[in-house]
Amino acid sequence: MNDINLKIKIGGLELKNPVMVASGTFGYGLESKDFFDLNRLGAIITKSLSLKPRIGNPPQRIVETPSGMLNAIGLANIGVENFIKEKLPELKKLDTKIIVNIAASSVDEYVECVKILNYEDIDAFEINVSCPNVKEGGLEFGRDLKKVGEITNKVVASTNKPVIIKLTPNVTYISQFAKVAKEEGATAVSAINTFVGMAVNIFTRRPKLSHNTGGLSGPAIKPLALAKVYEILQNVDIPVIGIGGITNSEDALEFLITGAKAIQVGTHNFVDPSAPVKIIDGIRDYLQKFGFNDINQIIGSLQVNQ
Amino acid sequence: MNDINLKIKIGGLELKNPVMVASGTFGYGLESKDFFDLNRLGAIITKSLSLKPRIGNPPQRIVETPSGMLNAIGLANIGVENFIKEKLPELKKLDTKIIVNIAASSVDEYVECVKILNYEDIDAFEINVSCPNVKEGGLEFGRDLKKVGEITNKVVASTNKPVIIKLTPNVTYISQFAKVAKEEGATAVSAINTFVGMAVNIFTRRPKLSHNTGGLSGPAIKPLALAKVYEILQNVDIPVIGIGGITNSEDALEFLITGAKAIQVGTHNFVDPSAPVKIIDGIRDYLQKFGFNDINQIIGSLQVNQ
Amino acid sequence: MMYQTQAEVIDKKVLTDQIILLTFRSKLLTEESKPGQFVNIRVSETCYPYLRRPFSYCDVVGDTFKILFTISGQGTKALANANIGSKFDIIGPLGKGFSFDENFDSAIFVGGGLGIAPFPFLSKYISGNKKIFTYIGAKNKDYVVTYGLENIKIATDDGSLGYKGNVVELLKNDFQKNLIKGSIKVFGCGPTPMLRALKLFCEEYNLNCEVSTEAAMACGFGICQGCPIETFNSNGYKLVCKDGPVFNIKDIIL
Amino acid sequence: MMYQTQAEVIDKKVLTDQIILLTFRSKLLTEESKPGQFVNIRVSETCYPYLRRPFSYCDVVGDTFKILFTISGQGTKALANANIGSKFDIIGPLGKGFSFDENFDSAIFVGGGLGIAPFPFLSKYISGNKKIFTYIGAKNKDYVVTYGLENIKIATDDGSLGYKGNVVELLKNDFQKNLIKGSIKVFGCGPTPMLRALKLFCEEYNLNCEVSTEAAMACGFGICQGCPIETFNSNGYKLVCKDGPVFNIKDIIL
Ligand SMILES: Cc1cc2nc3c(=O)[nH]c(=O)nc-3n(C[C@H](O)[C@H](O)[C@H](O)COP(=O)(O)OP(=O)(O)OC[C@H]3O[C@@H](n4cnc5c(N)ncnc54)[C@H](O)[C@@H]3O)c2cc1C
Ligand SMILES: Cc1cc2nc3c(=O)[nH]c(=O)nc-3n(C[C@H](O)[C@H](O)[C@H](O)COP(=O)(O)OP(=O)(O)OC[C@H]3O[C@@H](n4cnc5c(N)ncnc54)[C@H](O)[C@@H]3O)c2cc1C
Ligand SMILES: Cc1cc2nc3c(=O)[nH]c(=O)nc-3n(C[C@H](O)[C@H](O)[C@H](O)COP(=O)(O)O)c2cc1C
Ligand SMILES: Cc1cc2nc3c(=O)[nH]c(=O)nc-3n(C[C@H](O)[C@H](O)[C@H](O)COP(=O)(O)O)c2cc1C
Ligand code: FES
Ligand code: FES
Repeated sequence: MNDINLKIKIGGLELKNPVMVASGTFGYGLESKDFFDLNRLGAIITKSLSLKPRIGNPPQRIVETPSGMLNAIGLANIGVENFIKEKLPELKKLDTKIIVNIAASSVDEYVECVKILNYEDIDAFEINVSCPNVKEGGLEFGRDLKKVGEITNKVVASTNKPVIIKLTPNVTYISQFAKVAKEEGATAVSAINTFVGMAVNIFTRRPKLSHNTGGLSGPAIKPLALAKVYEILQNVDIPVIGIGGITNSEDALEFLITGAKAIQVGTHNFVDPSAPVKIIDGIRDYLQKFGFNDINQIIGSLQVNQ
Repeated sequence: MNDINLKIKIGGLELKNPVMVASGTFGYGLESKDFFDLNRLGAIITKSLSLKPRIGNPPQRIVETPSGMLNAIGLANIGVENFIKEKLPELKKLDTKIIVNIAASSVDEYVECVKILNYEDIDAFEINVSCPNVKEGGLEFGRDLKKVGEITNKVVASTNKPVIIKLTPNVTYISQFAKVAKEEGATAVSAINTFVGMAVNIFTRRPKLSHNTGGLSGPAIKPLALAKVYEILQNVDIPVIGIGGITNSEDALEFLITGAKAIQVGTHNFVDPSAPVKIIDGIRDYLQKFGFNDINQIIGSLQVNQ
Repeated sequence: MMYQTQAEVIDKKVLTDQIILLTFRSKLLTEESKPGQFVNIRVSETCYPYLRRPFSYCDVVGDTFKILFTISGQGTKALANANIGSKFDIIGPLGKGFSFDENFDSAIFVGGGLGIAPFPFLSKYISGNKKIFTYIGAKNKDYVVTYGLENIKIATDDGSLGYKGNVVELLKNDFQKNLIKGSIKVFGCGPTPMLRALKLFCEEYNLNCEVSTEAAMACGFGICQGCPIETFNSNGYKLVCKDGPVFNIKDIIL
Repeated sequence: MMYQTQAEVIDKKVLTDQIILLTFRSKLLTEESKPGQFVNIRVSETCYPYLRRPFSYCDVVGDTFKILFTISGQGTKALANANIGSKFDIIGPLGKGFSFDENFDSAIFVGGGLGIAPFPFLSKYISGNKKIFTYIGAKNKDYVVTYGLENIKIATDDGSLGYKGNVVELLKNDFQKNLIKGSIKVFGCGPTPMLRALKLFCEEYNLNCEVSTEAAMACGFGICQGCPIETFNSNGYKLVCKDGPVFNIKDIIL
């Protein structure tokens, strides 16, 4: 077992394995410590942080849908400063990579957040240009090639740490956004954030979410997320972190085989808090069973049909 | 019961109720006759027809996914001429509207198909500019505002029958496409066709579909489809036919309340062939229970949250 | 400490057509549990229904605990169909329970419908020399559950059992008649309209009151931010799953 | 005529750890059924698993029919967990069955694994004066099912039962020894590699052969175009669900 290598590299960022936990689905990183040894994770991505604390949207923020859920949390978060004071000291003690996810409503706000965090002991930034649940920034940025380019450019210019751009799937050609991110110096892209969705209460005849629309996540979107990752990899030479509906090692392997360097577990952390470690174990078992000794042998090994 | 009006109008097209069956999920219209009285349907939409017969994609064409399915049929169909000879005579005997769906790989091919069918006894055209599973035309058209405008313009110019443009959800802003369709004279838009998706066999390390990617349909996409319908109605004043993941009358009512004039049942015809009539009955029961006597009282009655 | 564990169904009682009392065995889920806390149950191994379903501890006896629920959708249907001996993946104990540092002579339980669920367990924590008064409200007599409760007064909307009207009115009537004496603490659980009425009542009589609240939940332990409740004393929202589900009725905006 | 109807599970037999024989009662689904046809079962009322699952008629007795299956995923798991008395929404009879207008003295059944499923029903249609020779292939002895069959020869990959090797080799050996005489018709069902070998074998000996094929299916009755099979004599594809699942082995490209 031990001679199977699970280490992967995303630019200069080396992870002990390709399994991360997705922003907004793992709190600030410590809440799940009762369920498994957090040191086993490839990386922890924090909830999106903004410059100032945000209270988020009023209830109702979540709705279950067939094999998925809609959320409109509205980026409720404690803000960068409180994060540094209250959460980071404990996080740093972990033997895993800490990636801080940043959300903002202006280009300057992204840069300011990054500058504040720059000298902290964190491993990379993930830049959320794709939250569908806030009025300013968020999805509007993520659907605008120029804005994504500008944000990437400015953020990359203001830090030496790896910068990962988290893309929205709510665009015609996601690969164009990955291309811009690459051109402006991003280390990698995360694909994908949630899909815009909606649910209506037929008795009150109102949208179920206070925000009217929300973001769809969970197993329902797995085939869509995989197609987005595939589209990027067919068109752009940049490391991709695959996200969307991953619940078990088979799901994770679909993304890795397609070419994602790493994956993130999102919504399934709510359903099975120990899923990330089960996935790590399942990937190792698969490699062993099929005679591989290095995860990198299967990453991108997909043979497409003619 | 009988004094509840279910009739709706889409431009000049009057349907006895708002429940249609979606293209490609009901064969050529007669195959389900063993399961229920086809005359009860609001309308039947045929499988997409092209000028010449198409054999479609090799197996495997379908894959089940969580609460949905991927298909890459590749527009297998008998062609317009055979349809007129072999299928239309029987279809005409039904007391329901017959809407012929057309797919093509060039603007001219659309027009030619429409011209051939123009003098037949059919009630409207639905123009498929959104099939993700063919190499030419299809999705490429549907993602290009100019092309959608051109196709709409030319098709509308070549017939007096109502023209419904069936839109793809695989675009950044679907409402822009609905706007163009309206400007070029379409009677209505159908929203939506399938979402591009993919599934990988982790043992053969090949895409499960021979076409590599396919279109996702079924309950999984219902929240996404509803958000697309909502986006169009927020931005464009055109009748919308709602499609995507509708399995029962509650689902149908979500679309109608949001503002769709009618709905189509797609994938669920495979799972429950009698679903369309159950939906019609369920809508009537709902109206009765809540004291409405006309379906048009609830269409578009959604109160959005602030 | 929270645990994610498999717990076995060891008993199932169908109280009325739609109301079920399920008993599970699990040392981990019972040892540290307190009244007002809840468990989050994975009702299906598949991805439909996908999210866990939260249920209050209704009662805890040794290493077994009970939940009381009504069949409202696919999740509760799956639970209702559970066979004795089957196992479920359950997380608990979750949330903050009722507080017990209070000085009171009489406890009043006010439960709307299945809102009585946390009270059987709670009553065991109210020491012997204190009095418990239980007020139950329900749509009609078929929805009245009295499992594990004593000294009960009932109100039904249609008058099919007990007082005809809502449960807070009934309580108020008794108060006006001065039936409950000494220092009092109220414990409430039920639908929002009932909690609103209860809040006004407690303000009027200046009573200390804790209520157990509900919200749509995804995780149940504070990682999704999905379950906000508006409060007076915080800047913004608290989380029902982590800061609650029990709150002082004064603090929350209903 | 096809029917969509509720059919009740009236018997369940666990043949081996993973192999189940379920019996349903339904007049509509049995009256017009023929060997080689299949039913399409809604295994769950929810939307996971979502699509129906197709199964061959394994046997029909009066108004009851049996299906024989192995647990391979969520769908067959749900069926395997069915209780006697529970009901499923089933569509049938579907597809074209085996043809019977042939002149032959001996029928040879060749089944790979669960591929024997249609043969018990088929054997009843082969009139008494004809001989039936049954050849069963399986991974190992735990996968050998002989329900409803007679005059059986077995091949297992690991030799744990019968001949060690594949079932078509075994059949060929017997042919070379001239064990089967007169005019012959072969009926096959099993995984694609077995059907390929069978095709070569039938070509070599110039034998008439019908096989039951499989494809991923969504509808099962010809409205989705999801189940193509490549054929020689048609321009393009035929549909397994409607034009098949039984084809003359000569006609299909495997
Ligand atoms: C902390 C907490 C403790 C609870 N304790 C109990 C209990 O002891 N007994 C009990 O019967 N129920 C309890 N509930 C409610 C219980 O979780 C829901 O009844 C259950 O999730 C319904 O699941 P379902 O799949 O059967 O129904 P669904 O199909 O999910 O829903 C059916 C109906 O219930 C509504 N609903 C779903 N979830 C909630 C929710 N969390 N709050 C309010 N409405 C909801 C839906 O909108 C829908 O109208 C509790 C909820 C919380 C948050
Ligand atoms: C006409 C027809 C008749 C059939 N008769 C029988 C029968 O009598 N007994 C029996 O055991 N099985 C039969 N099958 C196959 C049966 O339908 C599948 O075993 C079943 O659908 C698996 O469902 P599942 O949810 O348990 O597994 P899934 O999770 O759906 O699949 C498990 C595995 O089986 C594969 N698979 C799924 N569906 C098919 C399929 N249609 N063909 C081939 N592989 C598939 C999947 O790719 C996966 O690897 C028949 C299939 C057809 C088309
Ligand atoms: C409740 C919830 C909150 C989320 N919050 C954030 C967030 O703050 N920042 C972010 O970049 N993504 C956020 N996401 C998106 C996830 O990180 C992930 O991209 C998405 O859910 C798809 O993955 P999944 O299907 O595995 O959940 C959130 C998702 C959910 C469900
Ligand atoms: C197997 C299959 C075949 C389809 N073929 C067509 C087609 O030929 N033309 C078309 O316009 N849409 C086609 N569609 C799309 C459906 O009409 C519908 O827009 C889509 O499936 C979403 O609705 P649903 O979720 O209810 O299935 C097809 C869908 C499926 C599942
Ligand atoms: S339910 Fe996730 S934070 Fe409360
Ligand atoms: S399974 Fe739908 S056409 Fe065959």
